[in-house]
Amino acid sequence: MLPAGPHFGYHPIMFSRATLLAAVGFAACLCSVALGARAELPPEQVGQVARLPDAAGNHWVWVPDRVLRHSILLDGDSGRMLGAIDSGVQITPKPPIWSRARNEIYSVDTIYTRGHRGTRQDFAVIYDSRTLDFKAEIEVAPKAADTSTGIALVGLLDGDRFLAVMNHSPGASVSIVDIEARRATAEVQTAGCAAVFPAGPTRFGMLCGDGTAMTVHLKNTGELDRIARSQRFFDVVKDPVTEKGVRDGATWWFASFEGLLHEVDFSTDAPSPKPPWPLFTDDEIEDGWRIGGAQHLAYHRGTKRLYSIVHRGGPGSHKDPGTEIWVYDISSRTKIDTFDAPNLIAAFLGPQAGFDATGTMGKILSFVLPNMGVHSIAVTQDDSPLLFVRHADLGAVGVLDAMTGEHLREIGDTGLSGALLVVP
Amino acid sequence: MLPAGPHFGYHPIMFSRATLLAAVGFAACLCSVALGARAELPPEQVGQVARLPDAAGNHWVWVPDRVLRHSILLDGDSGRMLGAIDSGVQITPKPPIWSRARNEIYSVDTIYTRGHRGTRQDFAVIYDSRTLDFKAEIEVAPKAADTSTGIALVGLLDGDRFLAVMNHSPGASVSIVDIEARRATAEVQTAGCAAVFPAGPTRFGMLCGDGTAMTVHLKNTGELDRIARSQRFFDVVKDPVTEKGVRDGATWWFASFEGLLHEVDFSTDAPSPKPPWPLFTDDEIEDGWRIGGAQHLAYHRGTKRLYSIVHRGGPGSHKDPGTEIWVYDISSRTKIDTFDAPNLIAAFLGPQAGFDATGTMGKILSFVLPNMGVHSIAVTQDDSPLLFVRHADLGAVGVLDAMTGEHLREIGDTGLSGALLVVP
Amino acid sequence: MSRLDRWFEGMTRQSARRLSRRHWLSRFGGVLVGGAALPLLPVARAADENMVGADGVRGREGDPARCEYWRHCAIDGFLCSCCGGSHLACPPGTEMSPVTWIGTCRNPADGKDYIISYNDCCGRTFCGRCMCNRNEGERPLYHWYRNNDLNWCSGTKSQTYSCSTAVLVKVADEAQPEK
Amino acid sequence: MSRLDRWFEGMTRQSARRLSRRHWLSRFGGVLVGGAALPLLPVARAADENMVGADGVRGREGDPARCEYWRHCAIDGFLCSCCGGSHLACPPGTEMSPVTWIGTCRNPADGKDYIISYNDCCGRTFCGRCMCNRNEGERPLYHWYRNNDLNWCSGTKSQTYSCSTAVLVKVADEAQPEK
Repeated sequence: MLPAGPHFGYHPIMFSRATLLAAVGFAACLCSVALGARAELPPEQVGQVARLPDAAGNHWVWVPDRVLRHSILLDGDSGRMLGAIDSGVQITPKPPIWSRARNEIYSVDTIYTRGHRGTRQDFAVIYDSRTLDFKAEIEVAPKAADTSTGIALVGLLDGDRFLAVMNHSPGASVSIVDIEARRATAEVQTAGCAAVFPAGPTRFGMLCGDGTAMTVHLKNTGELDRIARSQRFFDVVKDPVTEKGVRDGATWWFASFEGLLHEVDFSTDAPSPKPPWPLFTDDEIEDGWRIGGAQHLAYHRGTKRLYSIVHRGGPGSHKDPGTEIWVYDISSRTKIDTFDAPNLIAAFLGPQAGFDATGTMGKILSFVLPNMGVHSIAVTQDDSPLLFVRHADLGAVGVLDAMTGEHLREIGDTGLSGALLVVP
Repeated sequence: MLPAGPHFGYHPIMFSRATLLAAVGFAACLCSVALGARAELPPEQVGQVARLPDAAGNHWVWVPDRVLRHSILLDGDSGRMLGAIDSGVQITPKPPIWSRARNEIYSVDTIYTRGHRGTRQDFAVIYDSRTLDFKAEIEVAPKAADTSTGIALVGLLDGDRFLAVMNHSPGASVSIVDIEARRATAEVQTAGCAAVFPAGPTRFGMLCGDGTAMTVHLKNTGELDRIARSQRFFDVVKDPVTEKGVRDGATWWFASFEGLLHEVDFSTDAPSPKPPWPLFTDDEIEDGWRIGGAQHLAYHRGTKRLYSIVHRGGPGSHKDPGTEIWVYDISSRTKIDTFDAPNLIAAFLGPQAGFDATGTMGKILSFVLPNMGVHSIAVTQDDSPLLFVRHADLGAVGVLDAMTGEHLREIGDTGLSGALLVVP
Repeated sequence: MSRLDRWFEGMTRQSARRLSRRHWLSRFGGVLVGGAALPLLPVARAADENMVGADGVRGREGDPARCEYWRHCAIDGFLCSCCGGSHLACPPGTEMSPVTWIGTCRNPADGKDYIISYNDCCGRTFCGRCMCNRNEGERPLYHWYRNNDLNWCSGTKSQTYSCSTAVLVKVADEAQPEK
Repeated sequence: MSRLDRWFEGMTRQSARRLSRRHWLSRFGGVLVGGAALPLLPVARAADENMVGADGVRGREGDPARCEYWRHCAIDGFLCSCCGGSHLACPPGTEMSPVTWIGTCRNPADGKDYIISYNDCCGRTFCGRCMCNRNEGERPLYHWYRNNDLNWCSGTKSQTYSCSTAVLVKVADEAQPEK
């Protein structure tokens, strides 16, 4: 691969607006000179390949796509696509995981030796995070779980050494991969429990079908140390918690179908659940407000803000998208704000129908067409955080100011289908 | 695989309307009895898999999809999908080829050993045409040509023994595969020529960049016998012929950008082109009528009818879809009919937007939304032929009476993107 | 507002309601399943003409090729009835998964609750037609046999997912326990 | 007819015209390239504000992330400018094909005709953004170097197609010979 050339303006390294403006200015003056001189445009170099900055941006987000079978990386500030990581053959790509410590990206892929035929093989694939070039692959047990959301199936434990991969074949287990040693170190039997919730360098949590949580403790070698169960803290039949949790250190929060927020501390030997508190008042429940969506919760550590997609519906509507995002202060356990989800239809139709989604036609459509709401949200962790929103069936991503809820922009033409949004 | 059970109505073997009606009647009476007796519905058998009839139907058509990476098989009479053949990783799937003699289906696939990564391998894959099960694979040179149409890249020669596969790497050649012996027998160098036009058991034609045509003659072993060139008969720069030809025996017809129909006889040693005749009158040319689309020609052997998608446009519009299909009698070289292409927007939007495309909303949309036309057509070869039409970007297929042009039905929900329509 | 406005808005409103119930890949699926193709089929006509369809149920709730089919109360996937199979049989060339998730759905014809097994058909890529997602009594990942997010192509030669069936197992001892 | 009708119809008419010029995969591409994202970019703003963009060309014809960019007169594919690259550089993790097809396009700023080389970027699957197809002087398969249907990922490690660039080779000796 050739290094990126000196070309201005479109070079991913130079995606800051300032630089782009400079670039345009530069181009402009260059040309006026050129025109003045009536000189020909000079021949250009073939073979340039763009690079990413050495450090991941604060406002970047991965957008996995089930049909295109890749995850694209977007810059929430410029609205530009920065690159993509391909996935294998599965219902939903497992989102790429970024290791700042190693400048690597990890993607767990399922492939078949003949494309859609042949022998199944699963790999933890390692890419260079600055060039997005393939670096290495680690074969794992060919039974990585595959779901229509791709949520909580793979977790990189703190320290960026151990990768935990949920298996379903249909028995449940978790494969442990040592990224340093480039090998799988263990397969932990986790009958009755599911999902991976990282909680330290050698531990992760799971949720279980009997209404308990479980902590899997690893040795420093990546082998299983021990497993510890919590007491039963939710009713799987009457009011289950979703596996779409949010994290702060060793603490995870899970919301129940009926709107109770459960806090689970995984810092101790066994998970210790705290008493849940309601996300809805009796009146709000009366009005039919419920949680719902795919990735329906997001959490900003710096401000301890919880974002929750809500809609009005009944039992069985727990996967419906919501047109409102309610904001809670976790410390005071109070609702502090209500954000409106943007209407993404114009941003979705614009690029297809050939009109500028931010122009008149876009405004008309957003007014005429009802807001379909969003299935998923994700928030950046910096001091001026962005809230990304997505409807699983619309190829567009909304960008909000996570502090004010202001609609900053919609990014169109972002693919075909998918529920996840992942901040690197 | 378990054999298909006795279940009525949905069994692909029983896709005739009569049988379906019978089935419904049967179901209905069964139930009234059941209801009368208030009996429970009986447990049902798990593991059934449908089969196709032993012989391919006269009104079936393959619809390849670039994004879903497969070709679906539709029944033009019932509008039902009968099954699918997956493809590999490429821009456009090469359409499956049906061998009635062998009850086999052949698909030339490009795969990578790691999904989107790894080593490229190309295969001629063999499926059983009654079960659609994988039967065998024949490895071919890993350089099969890949285009955005998939037209004329693979040809099964008469007798169903030799498969010719166009290569582009970027040098041009053709791989010959012996289906009987299950092996590749030759790679023919065809510098300057492209596409595969079967013209006999051991011969196929090609079109060349110098305005000539070429015949490749094979030995009975599948090795190259000789190559023979025609004289120059078209101007590649001024008025090239498209490679989207139609066939009757050893004769192929090709239309030029400016609307001349060239007939080439491949039955002799070297191709012998006949003097071309115009598809448009001077007035029609004056009005801007041109050929255009992807698979813009179709031919019905029994009636010697040529179908041609036309539109009004200028130079560079040779890939634009057309809203009219002009019908010609090849023997008398006269235009005998004009068909209107159906407006496929309602059939495309209906399944997505949740309304019945044949109902009021569909009629309204078809009225309100302009007809985007069609890129591709294909005609069945029986005595009551159907004409299938498709717009490359609309997931819907139109079905017309090929004799009258009557719009019989639109089949919706047929995928995402693709230009080909192939009658088995 | 002109009639066209109302038509258009009505269409989109309806569409939005439908869409909001749709799930992954429904971009090229459709809740009123089968779209333009089905009305040509006797079974669909049965629905339109309010005739009695499969299981003795009237209208769309009796049509295995529609999302509203009573057995689909907890399904998530492409309906095999639109893919070359049926609600009981996989399309040619695929293999039915022996393990699966279940739902408890009420048959409006006899008022009884039945256990429905949504066995996936595996070994081909996405059928891509008649996407349908309903979640009555559906449960999160850890409650495996009630979860419809999972790719249930397990115990099959290949785990690629093509479409889903709706096989009747038996009468349920109780109504859908999960709300 | 109400204003909304006219807007709506205008939109769809326009859309149809656009669509009719679109090619494979444009279902999720778009002729006014980049859609909602671009207007936020200085270059796109340049276009909107009719400022001078790349190559000293005003408006959309000067914007390498739009299908109307003057160099795109014979392109067919996803614009790398919308995929993490530019009209001169491939996106990260891909490889530029050394062989390709060419077009002869006129630069409206200097009125000169230039040979444009549409090198494909290879090794990743479809970018899926900013689909653009124009066929000025495009020729059938047998006229290789003028054909934009071909997957030109040749001589690269992998032949999977991701997006296309538009590199200026040199001034053309003559105007587009192919009409």
